[in-house]
Amino acid sequence: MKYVTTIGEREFLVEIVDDNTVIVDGVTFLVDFDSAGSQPVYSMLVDGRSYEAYVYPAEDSLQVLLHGTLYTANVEDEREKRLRASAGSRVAERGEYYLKAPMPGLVVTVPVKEGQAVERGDVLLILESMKMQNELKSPRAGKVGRVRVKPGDSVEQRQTLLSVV
Amino acid sequence: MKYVTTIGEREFLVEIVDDNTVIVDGVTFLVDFDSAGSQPVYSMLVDGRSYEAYVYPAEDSLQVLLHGTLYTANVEDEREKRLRASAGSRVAERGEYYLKAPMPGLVVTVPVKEGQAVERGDVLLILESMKMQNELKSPRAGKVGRVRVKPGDSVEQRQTLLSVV
Amino acid sequence: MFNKVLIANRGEIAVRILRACRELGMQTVAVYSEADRHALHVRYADEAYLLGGAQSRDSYLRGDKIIEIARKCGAGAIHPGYGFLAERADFAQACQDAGLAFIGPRPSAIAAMGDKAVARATVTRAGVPVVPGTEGEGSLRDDELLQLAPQIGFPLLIKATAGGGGKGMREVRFLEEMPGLLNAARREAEASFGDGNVYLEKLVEGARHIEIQILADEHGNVVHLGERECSLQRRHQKLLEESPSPFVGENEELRQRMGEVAVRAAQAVHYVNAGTIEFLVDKDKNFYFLEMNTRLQVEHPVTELVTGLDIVKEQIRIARGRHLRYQQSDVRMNGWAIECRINAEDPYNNFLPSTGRISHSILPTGPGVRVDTGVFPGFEISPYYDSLISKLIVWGETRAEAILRMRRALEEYKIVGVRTNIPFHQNLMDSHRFMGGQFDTRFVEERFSMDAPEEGRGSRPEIAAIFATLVAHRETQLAAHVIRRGERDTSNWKWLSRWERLQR
Amino acid sequence: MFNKVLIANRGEIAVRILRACRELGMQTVAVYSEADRHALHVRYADEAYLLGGAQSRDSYLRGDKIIEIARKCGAGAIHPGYGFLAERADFAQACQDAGLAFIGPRPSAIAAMGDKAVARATVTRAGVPVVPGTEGEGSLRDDELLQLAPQIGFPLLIKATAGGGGKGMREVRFLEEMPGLLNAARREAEASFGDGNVYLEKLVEGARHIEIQILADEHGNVVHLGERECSLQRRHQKLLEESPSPFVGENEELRQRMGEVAVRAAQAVHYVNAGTIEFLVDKDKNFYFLEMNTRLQVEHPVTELVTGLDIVKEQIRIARGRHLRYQQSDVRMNGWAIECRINAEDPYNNFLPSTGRISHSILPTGPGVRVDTGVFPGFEISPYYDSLISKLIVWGETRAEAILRMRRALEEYKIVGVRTNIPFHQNLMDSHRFMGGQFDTRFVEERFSMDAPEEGRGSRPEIAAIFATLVAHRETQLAAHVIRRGERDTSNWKWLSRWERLQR
Repeated sequence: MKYVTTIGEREFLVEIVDDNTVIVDGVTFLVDFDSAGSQPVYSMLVDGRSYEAYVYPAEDSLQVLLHGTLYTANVEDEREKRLRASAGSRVAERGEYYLKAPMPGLVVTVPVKEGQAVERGDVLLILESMKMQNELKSPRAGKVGRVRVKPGDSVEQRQTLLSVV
Repeated sequence: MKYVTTIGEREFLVEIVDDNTVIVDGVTFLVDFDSAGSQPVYSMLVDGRSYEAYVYPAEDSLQVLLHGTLYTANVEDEREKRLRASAGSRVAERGEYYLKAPMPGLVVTVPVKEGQAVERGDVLLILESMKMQNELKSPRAGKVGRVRVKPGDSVEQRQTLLSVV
Repeated sequence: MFNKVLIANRGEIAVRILRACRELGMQTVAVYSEADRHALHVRYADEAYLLGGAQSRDSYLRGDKIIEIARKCGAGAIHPGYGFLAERADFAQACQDAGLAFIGPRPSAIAAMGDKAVARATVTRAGVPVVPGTEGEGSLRDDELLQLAPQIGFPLLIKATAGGGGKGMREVRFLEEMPGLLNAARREAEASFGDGNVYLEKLVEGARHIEIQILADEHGNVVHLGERECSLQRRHQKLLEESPSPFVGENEELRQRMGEVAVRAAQAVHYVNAGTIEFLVDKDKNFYFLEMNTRLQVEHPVTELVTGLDIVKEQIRIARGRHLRYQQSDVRMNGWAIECRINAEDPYNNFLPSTGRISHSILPTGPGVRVDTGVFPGFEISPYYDSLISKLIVWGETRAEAILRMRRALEEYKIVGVRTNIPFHQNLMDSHRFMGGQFDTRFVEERFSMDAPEEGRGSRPEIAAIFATLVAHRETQLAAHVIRRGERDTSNWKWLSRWERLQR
Repeated sequence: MFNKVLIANRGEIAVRILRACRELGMQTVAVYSEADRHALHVRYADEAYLLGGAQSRDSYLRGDKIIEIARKCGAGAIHPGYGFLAERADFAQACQDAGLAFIGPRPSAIAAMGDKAVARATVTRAGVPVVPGTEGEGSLRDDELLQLAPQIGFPLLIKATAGGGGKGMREVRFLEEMPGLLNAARREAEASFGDGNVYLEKLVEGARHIEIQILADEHGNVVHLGERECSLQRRHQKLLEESPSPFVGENEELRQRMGEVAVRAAQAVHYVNAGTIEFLVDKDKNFYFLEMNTRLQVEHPVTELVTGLDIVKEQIRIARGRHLRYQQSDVRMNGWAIECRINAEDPYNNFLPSTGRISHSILPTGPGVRVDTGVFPGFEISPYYDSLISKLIVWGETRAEAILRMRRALEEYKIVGVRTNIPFHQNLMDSHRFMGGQFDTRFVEERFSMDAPEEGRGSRPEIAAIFATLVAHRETQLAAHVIRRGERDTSNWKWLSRWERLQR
């Protein structure tokens, strides 16, 4: 099975030959890979070198936390990759972004209004949780869509707070 | 629900009134009882006193390991207890006893023969496991029944080794 | 003399105090909120009583209920820990009125030092230098503070009068943003301490935050236990502490001078029990009194590891009226200790708090490693309390050994179920500036990044790629397997075994 | 000079050595058997290589393979830990021949001390007193031993020439039982060490087992690090060790005299690296050389906690040719340390080993507590290796504080999945004789019982009854619930939710 795995600017062609053989960009590695007692912690021996990492599923990607460094990896199988390539360039950052509550808490302020233009990094909402005031920021530029909460609201984890169009 | 719980020579009449009320020998206790993260560890508050114990199921009884002391408890509901009482005295120590391997290992010696009379505490078999030679003793007097293993045999956990009639 | 102690707190510090009591042969009483029935402090105590709802104001801030419980169960003393009721003079007074020993200073000392403005005035009179700020009355109105601000000069800090630990603190760069920040600070202070009063203080730039631990008995003896370096902070929350301070280092004269000033500050309020005098130290090693924390500090273990003293046990001995067992000359610092605060927060996502059930954990153990924690696998990290999961503390013969030990301990530490700031500490341990002791209180926010590891750190994208691909491959294989069976409802494995039985 | 170390061991000691290497900035190489793929030493090492099958003879005893791996991966040194290859002169020699540093003594010293009979002869020549026994040639035949036995007198001990740790040891009360016991001892010695030779030794009754830790560099410097009390044993397996010994106590003169004799014994074989001289001490404080362990001991941490030294790091420094950093006068013992060996064995069932998967664990943490372990939740305790799960070690200012601390640590320690001897240690900590330091090597077997707790210990049968009844009640309710639904197949909860969906 062949995959194209992208981390940052780098693309790796990873072929999984069998349970103990992986070819990365033409170089063959002897691997021994297994969950280390409890997911998402995995242990892997690669040509004798011992690695341990957390591998978290994220939207459309996997986050690999290895020796204190976080890598965001996109794994596609080769066929998908070819299909996507023939369909044109990478998917643009489009569509509505829904800001969801990362934890239960109390809405303190919503410093933006519906229709307001925001930049990447602008504070969209302040949520109080664990005795801290937490700033939730916009991951990209856009316009604020519907705001579904107001100051004083208690919100559940994952509850949609507002959107950026 | 009323139970008669026996520990050693002592019998306790335990009535479970509701989730937080237990009456023991006529005295009412306020209890808060729950599994403490992982069975068989339980946490219990009794009139404000905090206790933690392992409660292991054993044959016909429960073993309660509390503050470094092991209590073997027999719990019967009142109806069972009455039935048993009318049927006569306590069940005698009768029937065949099957010696089972407490862990995987290698049979080193079987110092008894079929038909041989044994006393309580006599060594029936020596099993090597974890680099130790472990003596398995007879829990009661009797005659050795069928011996199912011989020196050199590898045995699995719980495998029947021999019996005492 | 008391033999039963009620611990009016939760989390790691409640467990820490419980252990000290138990090791002194004392009976222990825990109190808990509805969210904490399964917490370790409830499990480890001899007795435990429910206070009320999960919100602090319904439970751990209910001084009246706590005193009532102490009286009913026959506890002779209350240890407040840190936070919650620890620096409330009225609570200390109420304990005293109820005939209970309060394991901490007298109410008058808490009041004097607790109102930061009064504290500054008091220590100034004792000849201790202070940072310029709004002295005098602590409960100034917004309009008064706005008027005083330009005299102090910007940047300045809004700080909670009753506060500590960075709660209710805001940095102000210019006058226009001050009204909004005052509002936010007062709200946070109110929520954290039940007291919305704030004061202003000049922000000393390039400053280090260094504090001195003191112990004082009822008989007028005061000793200091050397300094702690606490400059590594984010949003005024301490993240890492060490003792000694690499900035003080071999400068024994500076250490003793700060220690003496700290002792003088404590004596100015007839201080009894354990306390901490916080200083700001500028580049020229001038130091200014910042505030006194009239309680046990989160970071007390680093001092314990270098002095060999058990500060909580000393607190209890002092509260029982004993004389200090040490004179200043008996206190010696040996080796180096570092503490990392392990918080349930995601360093890759703006340090947002992370809640959830800890499903699995491997603690670092072995020589020179201490962990103070109140959590365990199966415990739920709730949004009601602060995000401190545990304190990882190491000792080494030298600072270099302590750093190497901390690195291996951080690498060993596994927590599954919530995100933690362990990777932040790992990056910090690898930072050349940290290793060189070259940092001030702004370092973490202004000159440290999780995204750009310094050179020398092994970047391993190809290994990460293999991990990711193998995990994705496994999931694909598993999904394909299930879809082939044409069934997705109910648990896959359950269903498969059932399906297989039917085929027989 | 080496910078990469291969650790030829498993379990807690492999992890312990790995940590020391890592904290010295060295690369680490683990080796493992098929049963240990998920062991911590494999996970924590920089590199890990498979040796072979689960049986030690196919893996951890394969010196040839280990040396081959070391050469291939570029390791410059091998640390053998304890057990397995640690005291095999041929292995140490093979390392040397392969150009690898063996982190331990020279092969000649291992050989001299490893053959217990030669050892006794050697130290006797150096003026060190020994227990009467079969000196001279170590490889006597059964008939020779049977002939010598009456001259030594009964009771006597059969001991493995290559051995240690109670393996291959048998106590003989009279001549008639000796042939059978010789057989058993040889078999166990063969299985444990690959060497079935045994010797005889007079059994000193009422004796204490006290040992001296020494460190020796390649330049002729030898220091001792005080004593360890190891009298608490069962079937010649140490269960609890402490330092100092309550029997030596304040008797500094005895301590120094034993230390000097130990140094002399080490010098007699030109000893290099860490080693231990074991003594039997009788009631009149006469002491006799028992044997020298030419390796790191299981119980080394108690010495580390009282001296502040890291013995494994010192071993590595010595193997790198460094001079000892300490003279005898620099070594000071501070406070008291106790170690409990936590074994997977059931103290209520004849201490039978217990195997299984550790499903859950809560480690004791906090001040003064150290845990050395190689296991974690999810790890399988297999029947292939010894039953040591972890070492729980505490430090206290005094022995009393250490005991109180150990009590609270034992109570906190939760291990689910296998039975452990934690309750044994809890009973020991409550025993008046232990508290009073009144015990010899026979105490555990002859004068200690798990069934009859001493008075003063709170017996709580009514609380146990409530626990049992509530657990039984829960199970009854659950069973009744399921039967009422008329379904027992498949998982109850899965089934119930499915059933409920169908009713909608």
